[in-house]
Amino acid sequence: MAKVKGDIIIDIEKCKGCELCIEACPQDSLERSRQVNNKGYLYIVKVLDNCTGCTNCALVCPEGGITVYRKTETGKKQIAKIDNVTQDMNIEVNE
Amino acid sequence: MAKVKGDIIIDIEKCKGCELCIEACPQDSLERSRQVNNKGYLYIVKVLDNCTGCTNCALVCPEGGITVYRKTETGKKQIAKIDNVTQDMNIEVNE
Amino acid sequence: MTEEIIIAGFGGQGVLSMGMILCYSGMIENKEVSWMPSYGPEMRGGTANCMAIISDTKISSPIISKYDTVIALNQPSVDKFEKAVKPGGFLLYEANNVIHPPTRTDIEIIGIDATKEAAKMKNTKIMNMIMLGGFLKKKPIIEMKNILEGLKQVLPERYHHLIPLNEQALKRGMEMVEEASLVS
Amino acid sequence: MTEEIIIAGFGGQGVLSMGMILCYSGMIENKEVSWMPSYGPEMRGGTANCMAIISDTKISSPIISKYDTVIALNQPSVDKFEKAVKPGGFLLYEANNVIHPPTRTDIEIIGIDATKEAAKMKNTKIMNMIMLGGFLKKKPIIEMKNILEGLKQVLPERYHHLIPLNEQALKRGMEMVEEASLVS
Amino acid sequence: MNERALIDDEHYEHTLRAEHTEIIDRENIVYEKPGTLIDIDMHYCPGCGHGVVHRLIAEVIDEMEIQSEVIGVAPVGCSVLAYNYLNIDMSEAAHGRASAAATGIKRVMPEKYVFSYQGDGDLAAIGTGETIHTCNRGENILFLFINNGIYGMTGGQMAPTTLEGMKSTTSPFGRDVATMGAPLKITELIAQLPGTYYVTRQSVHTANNVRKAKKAIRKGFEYQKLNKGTCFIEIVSNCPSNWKMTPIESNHWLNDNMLPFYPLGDIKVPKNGGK
Amino acid sequence: MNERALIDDEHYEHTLRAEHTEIIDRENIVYEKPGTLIDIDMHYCPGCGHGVVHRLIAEVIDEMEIQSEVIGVAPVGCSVLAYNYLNIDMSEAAHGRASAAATGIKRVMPEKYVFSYQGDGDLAAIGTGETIHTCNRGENILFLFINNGIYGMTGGQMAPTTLEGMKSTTSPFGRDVATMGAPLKITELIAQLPGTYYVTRQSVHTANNVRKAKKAIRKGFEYQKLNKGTCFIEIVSNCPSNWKMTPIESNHWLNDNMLPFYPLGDIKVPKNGGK
Amino acid sequence: MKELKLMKGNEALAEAAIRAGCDAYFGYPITPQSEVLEYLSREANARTGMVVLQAESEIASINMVYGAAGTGKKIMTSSSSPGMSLMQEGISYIACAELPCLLVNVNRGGPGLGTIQPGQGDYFQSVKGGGHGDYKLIVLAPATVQEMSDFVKEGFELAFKYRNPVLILTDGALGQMMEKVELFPQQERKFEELDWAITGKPESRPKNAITSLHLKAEKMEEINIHLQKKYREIEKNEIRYEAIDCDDADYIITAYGLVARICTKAAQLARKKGIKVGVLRPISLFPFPYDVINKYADKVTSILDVEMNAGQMVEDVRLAVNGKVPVEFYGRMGGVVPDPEEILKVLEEKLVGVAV
Amino acid sequence: MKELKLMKGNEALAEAAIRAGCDAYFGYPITPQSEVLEYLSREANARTGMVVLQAESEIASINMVYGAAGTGKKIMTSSSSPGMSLMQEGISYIACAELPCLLVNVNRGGPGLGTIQPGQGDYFQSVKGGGHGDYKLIVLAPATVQEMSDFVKEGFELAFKYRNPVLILTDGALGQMMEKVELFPQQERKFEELDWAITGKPESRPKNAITSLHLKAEKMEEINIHLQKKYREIEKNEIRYEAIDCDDADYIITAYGLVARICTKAAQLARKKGIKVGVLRPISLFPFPYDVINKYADKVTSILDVEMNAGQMVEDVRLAVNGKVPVEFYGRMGGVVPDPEEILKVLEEKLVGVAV
Ligand SMILES: Cc1ncc(C[n+]2csc(CCOP(=O)(O)OP(=O)(O)O)c2C)c(N)n1
Ligand SMILES: Cc1ncc(C[n+]2csc(CCOP(=O)(O)OP(=O)(O)O)c2C)c(N)n1
Ligand code: SF4
Ligand code: SF4
Ligand code: SF4
Ligand code: SF4
Ligand code: SF4
Ligand code: SF4
Ligand SMILES: [Mg+2]
Ligand SMILES: [Mg+2]
Repeated sequence: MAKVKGDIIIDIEKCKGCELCIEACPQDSLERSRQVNNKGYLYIVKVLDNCTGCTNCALVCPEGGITVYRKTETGKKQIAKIDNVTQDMNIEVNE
Repeated sequence: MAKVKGDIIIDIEKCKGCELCIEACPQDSLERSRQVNNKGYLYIVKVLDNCTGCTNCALVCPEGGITVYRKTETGKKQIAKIDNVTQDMNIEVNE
Repeated sequence: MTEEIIIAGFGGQGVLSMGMILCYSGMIENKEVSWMPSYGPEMRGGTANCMAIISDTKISSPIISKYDTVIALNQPSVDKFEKAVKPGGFLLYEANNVIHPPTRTDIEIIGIDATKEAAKMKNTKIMNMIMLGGFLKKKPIIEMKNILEGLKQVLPERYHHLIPLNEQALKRGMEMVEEASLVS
Repeated sequence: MTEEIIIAGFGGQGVLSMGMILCYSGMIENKEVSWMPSYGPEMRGGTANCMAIISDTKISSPIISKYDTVIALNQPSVDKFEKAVKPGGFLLYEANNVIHPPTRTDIEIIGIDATKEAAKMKNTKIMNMIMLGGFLKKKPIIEMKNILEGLKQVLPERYHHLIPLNEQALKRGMEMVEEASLVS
Repeated sequence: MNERALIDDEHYEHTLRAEHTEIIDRENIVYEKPGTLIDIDMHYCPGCGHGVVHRLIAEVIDEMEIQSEVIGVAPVGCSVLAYNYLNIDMSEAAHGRASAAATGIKRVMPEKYVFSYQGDGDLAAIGTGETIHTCNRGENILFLFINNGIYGMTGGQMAPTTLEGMKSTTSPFGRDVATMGAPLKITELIAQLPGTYYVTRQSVHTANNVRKAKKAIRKGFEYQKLNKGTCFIEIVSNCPSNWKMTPIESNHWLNDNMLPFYPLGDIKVPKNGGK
Repeated sequence: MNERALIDDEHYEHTLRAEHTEIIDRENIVYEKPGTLIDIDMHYCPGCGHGVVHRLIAEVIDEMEIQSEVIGVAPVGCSVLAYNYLNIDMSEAAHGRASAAATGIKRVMPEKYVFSYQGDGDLAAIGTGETIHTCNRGENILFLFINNGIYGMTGGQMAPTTLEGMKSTTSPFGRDVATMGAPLKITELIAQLPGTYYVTRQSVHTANNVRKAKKAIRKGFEYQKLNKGTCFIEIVSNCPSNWKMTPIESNHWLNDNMLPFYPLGDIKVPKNGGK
Repeated sequence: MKELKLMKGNEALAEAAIRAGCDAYFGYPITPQSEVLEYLSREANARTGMVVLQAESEIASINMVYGAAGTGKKIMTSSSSPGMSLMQEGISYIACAELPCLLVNVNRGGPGLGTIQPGQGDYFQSVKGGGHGDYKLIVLAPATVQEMSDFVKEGFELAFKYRNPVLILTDGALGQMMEKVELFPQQERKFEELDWAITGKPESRPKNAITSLHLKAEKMEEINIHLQKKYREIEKNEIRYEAIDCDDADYIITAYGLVARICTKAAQLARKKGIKVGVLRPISLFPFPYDVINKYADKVTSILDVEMNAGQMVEDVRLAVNGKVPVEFYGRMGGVVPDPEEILKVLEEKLVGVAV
Repeated sequence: MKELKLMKGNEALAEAAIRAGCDAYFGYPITPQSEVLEYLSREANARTGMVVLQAESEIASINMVYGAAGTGKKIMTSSSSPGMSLMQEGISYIACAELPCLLVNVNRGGPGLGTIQPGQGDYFQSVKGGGHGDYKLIVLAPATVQEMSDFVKEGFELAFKYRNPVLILTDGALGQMMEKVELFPQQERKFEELDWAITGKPESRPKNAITSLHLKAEKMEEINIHLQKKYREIEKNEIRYEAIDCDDADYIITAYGLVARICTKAAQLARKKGIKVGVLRPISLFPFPYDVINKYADKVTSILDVEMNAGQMVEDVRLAVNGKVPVEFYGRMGGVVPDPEEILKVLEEKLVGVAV
């Protein structure tokens, strides 16, 4: 079990179903839903609970539609929000 | 005495008295005249008989106003007209 | 005979080609035709429509504001063009995409669920052909064989194997409109 | 008083500044003035001229075709502008540069060799000031002290040490015209 | 398009398997949409890199807290409506003239941050003269140059950066170098000019690249504060619609075809690290 | 100006000392004005390099015997009247657009030799876009680029190539790199483009340089016959009038100031010698 | 046999260029005319060897046209409003140097970046001269896809007849719409040496120079006088217009391009109501049919000019009418296309004085 | 105390820009207006901190103006005919985005490269709109060096009053000639935050966007309607003209700029001969004094319009007169300036019918 736990919220009305987040997720947590949103796109949903909060999905989302949460076991946020730009590349395998 | 003899004819009506030919002549054969031409310029004249026909003066003349003649002792033209572009650089000291 | 039509829907639903097929086939029957698309920054979806006029006589204005027939493939199109049907005219809409159906009483209104039907036929792209068939049922202004001929011109060569499917879709549309007419 | 003048010669002879000096000094005397140069691709010599108008009243057109005075500094200028002197007007030309002097009889014509005179004064550039002096002798429309004031404005600061020389040139020009008038 | 009818039921169930955890709480947020990115739909096609770059600009502005000090310029091109998405003062500009407009702004507002956001058609075709001279004057502005190898907005014509052999509506048989010229590496060109200070090529087709691109953008703004001269960031991007690919395909294609020709990385970096 | 009065008699006698010799005879001519240079006065200022370059073009055309196969383009600038001096078909062109016009001509007349003759203001300021793209397409034309570091025709304004600190009517306190940018070495830039084949920088301020410049021009035409792509010859030249120097001074100044910044020599040469 | 096709206006125009034996097209993408470049990129070179080059800008395009037209070949470009604005300097050069060539403006809604919807806001630019100095383009305004095709051929003919650039002024709607078009047969691409053209100076003639420069004002005035004479000649010979039901009309609508067809429909609707309306459609905008309109002004009560702009051609209509009858104007702007009912209403209100 | 100076028109204009508190000038050399850039390069920055930048082209200049004017500062450019043609796209953008700024065209003889001698061939371009779409510049035509100075101040005021670009349309002769000019005092260069301007969005207001894009035709039409309303407002408030001896005149000459002064001299000569001639000089070319001319048309026998072109403003004069009296035209072209005697002769021949 990872020391870091993550979660995401997808703004499904923003989503255009491009699936880039699916491809970007190292945990394979995401998949296309079978619903269309108001814009008519098959939006994306989280299908597994293994999210590490790596932010990859959010970073590649052209619609800015994903919010990422993250917590270490100690309860401290692993990385400050302002720092996501400078965070290490190996964060994805950090579990 | 040089083996090569040269001479030039200056089209004084073309001349604008820029004196670039004077500066270019390795023999110092040329000088400003004290006459103005129809355009009002003090044109250039040959003042010494030591021309080697090196073509320098003609090459730098912006008005295309100088014709250069050249003859070796054998009577053969040293360089073909068409070749002046490719002639050796040391022609100037060729006397 | 002059039939003035507008076909409207989302970009990508194939409204432009519906109009084109009508015009090509009208031409085959030696009719005068004109096709006028709405055009916009194409790449970014949105709505699309085209006006098509098929006539026995010279067409003056290719731009008109009242139509003999409106074919609406989505809700915004119904909302926008319902009022533009000439009194006594015809409004055909795609029922799957339209939650609030049109309500005018001085015109003939038929809705068919061509989307579902197309899904059943395993090719969602032919929804538009079902709608076109529906239209032709009510307004048989062009012969079916010429419609198929027109279709051939619009469809790129590499899709010509789909012509039978399209024909089927046209026919299915006709049936659906017939059924719907019986109901109403 | 209205004096309409054209000053013409080769580019570089200083015809433009002659006109400018007149205008500056006219302004000092509270007169209306206008100065209109011919302009062209400056770098390539050729001829130059300027029209100058000095008047007690408002100047309508700064462009005119008949002049009270023509000052011609070379042959082409004489050839071109002799006919543009108003009857009874004045034509002053630089004799060194003019082989075929003007011939009209209904105007006053004076030629002076300002070039030679300038050479004698060891500064060929002041030829134009000699001419200007000559003009002012005949047409004393502006006081000498104001002319010198105008000159100051036209001459860049770094040449102000030459003002006495210029004054001398103006005076010499006046004398020459006086002499020439006596002769003719 | 409304594809409601398309979905078959069998795949549905697993979409319900995942549940939200207790960590969904403001204090645990590690990534959210930046405030400077306005909360409305963007008109870009699904998967288009323009959206990502917009977001990165907004993130950097938020992080540097310079929202009130930034003025942007976006000329015609798919991103012409950027002023609708970024909550900062912006100017649209004529095709190709963004850097001239940005120069005008910066010259009269030297204390503000000014950036131009330009497509490859804009910056490297019609705007070539403005691009070169703005960089040569070393205007203290930031270029964001979105190179998608195509004229996106007008429907997929050949751009100066279109790859050799690549098809477009105006190179239907593929770009033929003999008659149309080779794809133009304008970034390498302007890096040669003494006026440019920091020149780099980035992409946003993977999360890692997004991180790097953001760093670059931040550097660009920071150097501008120091009046260092022109900063120029090329972003190699995709155009799924006109490349006629899905977004995922387009990113792979980008990786496999664009990047070998337009290699990522810094092209000109400050000698002393920009200090 | 007529300076007749200036001449004092004392220097006169020696001008008579030299006499013509018997070798004045057509068969001994080693240099004469080329036939393609029309026998009328050119409007250039005394000592201006434009005249020399015109003559060289004419010489090369004569030597290659291609007078009937050459079409030239000269845009506005001091050399705008080149069509009056060169006895070939020519087109004037709008400021900066010579290479576009030349492209148009070459594309419909691919079998002809086409050259453009442009000043530095023309080619490297307003015409930058056309220059870069013509070179990038590798149009089979020859550029003759007269870099005199100034806008000659309009009376001496700053050009993109004006040297740092150099005064002009629009840089009256000297070119200030911080606000006006550094002098632009456009020749080095275009040499980077795959479309260019032969790129060289020459001058005509000494007889030797004239010889070399002519060789370069000849190469430019010869490569064009072989359809090798764009040939580009910069000629660093003078503008005595706007530099406010005598012609001789201007050539010295060119040598001492222009050449260190714009060094002469080939910048891009065919790998195999152009064979 | 007739070759009938259903085509977009832009494509019919491009096809016509190929068939007219056009030698080269230089252009730059802009909506709503990009189909011209796209169609030619696909079709032209393989079929006739025609040169098709996407330039780096509209300025490059027009100057490529300038250069190439100097050789006496058949050269063409097309663009839409903002792109045409960029070409104005080049157009002034081309007109002054008297180079035959074909320009096409598929007008969109302006000003500025505006919209890509159809417009007629570029009438002044096209007809009065958006570039500097006194010059005239021959301006043809098609109203059907057929004319989009036909005017290409006619345009080239006029261009060479008068050594003058010809502009086809059309709009986005006509560019995008499809109609039946009868294509004219492929003409051979053949090259004729013209005595003024730059083709490489043979021994047999003096050198040619293409130029619009004349430093001396007097010389430049001569050039202008020559041009003006030519324009008078064109005015004498080349006026084209269509008068639809004008002869018995009490009211006339003037309109050009597609709008004229919309007005024709409006006129038909009016006649159904008993109002006798005709439509006068100038086809050549320069030369403008001043005299024709002036004559009709003697017969009608009033004139309504309809345009997709804020009122541009209406000035020429007023100049033609010279105060004889009132000239009213109705315009839609920014890409909005009026429809027949709307025009009928305006007609009744403004001209007939019937409130509806 | 009055500050009187003898100055070239171009220099007076440049000096006025400095004194009017202009914030930035962007320009490119072209004869006969290079003195503006040159003068400013020498004088401006040291005196007021004004930005002076030589751009790489006229297109860059006008787009620098576009960018900078968006900040609400006082921005300016100048050029001459071919350069102005290149600016037409940018001008259309500026007009549509409603950016206040000052443009100057020192008109030379065209078309094409033409000549650097003075001309008035750019009237259509300036007044009708050389760029695409329906827009209007406020166009002021000075006739004296004094006005070259004054109109700069007035131009900036009008530009900001209406958020509209103002064009000073003058010619090479007026640019090059010297006259006495009374300089207005130096105004402070102060910066006022304008609510529409892009200056960096503070918390206190929503973001601003400078744009001329509206994809939807309906929205774009609204923009156009708004612009047209503004233009009507300008027409109501800002007509400027000079009527010289018109009130008792039997004949009127219409002319603008320097030519009007030449015509005034001609009129004086005519009055000496007993012919009562007045001169009507439109100062604002847009808005054009249609009504004024129309009223005079009731009193005079005929009107002669004189221009240095092939006949451009004469169309507006005719539109104003609307057929009431004959409007004759006399023009010189390609840089040739008419002189008073010549105009007098034309006047006698064409209007009075006296053969001379
Ligand atoms: C003067 C002018 N010419 C052409 C156009 C049409 N146009 C609009 S955007 C564009 C190019 C878009 O391509 P790019 O700059 O690469 O941006 P992208 O859409 O690919 O992001 C063109 C040619 C225009 N608006 N103005
Ligand atoms: C559109 C336009 N802008 C400006 C000009 C004015 N102009 C003519 S030549 C020239 C520059 C000349 O400099 P360069 O190209 O270096 O040639 P040179 O005279 O130095 O040989 C300029 C700015 C013009 N004719 N057209
Ligand atoms: S934050 Fe990382 S692990 Fe979690 S869903 Fe997004 S990409 Fe997958
Ligand atoms: S990346 Fe964003 S827009 Fe694309 S599918 Fe995922 S959530 Fe939707
Ligand atoms: S040919 Fe040579 S030696 Fe003779 S005059 Fe000329 S430069 Fe002097
Ligand atoms: S180089 Fe030519 S123009 Fe110059 S002085 Fe010598 S002969 Fe005269
Ligand atoms: S057309 Fe291409 S660049 Fe434009 S929004 Fe769509 S995908 Fe992006
Ligand atoms: S101005 Fe300069 S470049 Fe032009 S001709 Fe004179 S010296 Fe030569
Ligand atoms: Mg792009
Ligand atoms: Mg130069």
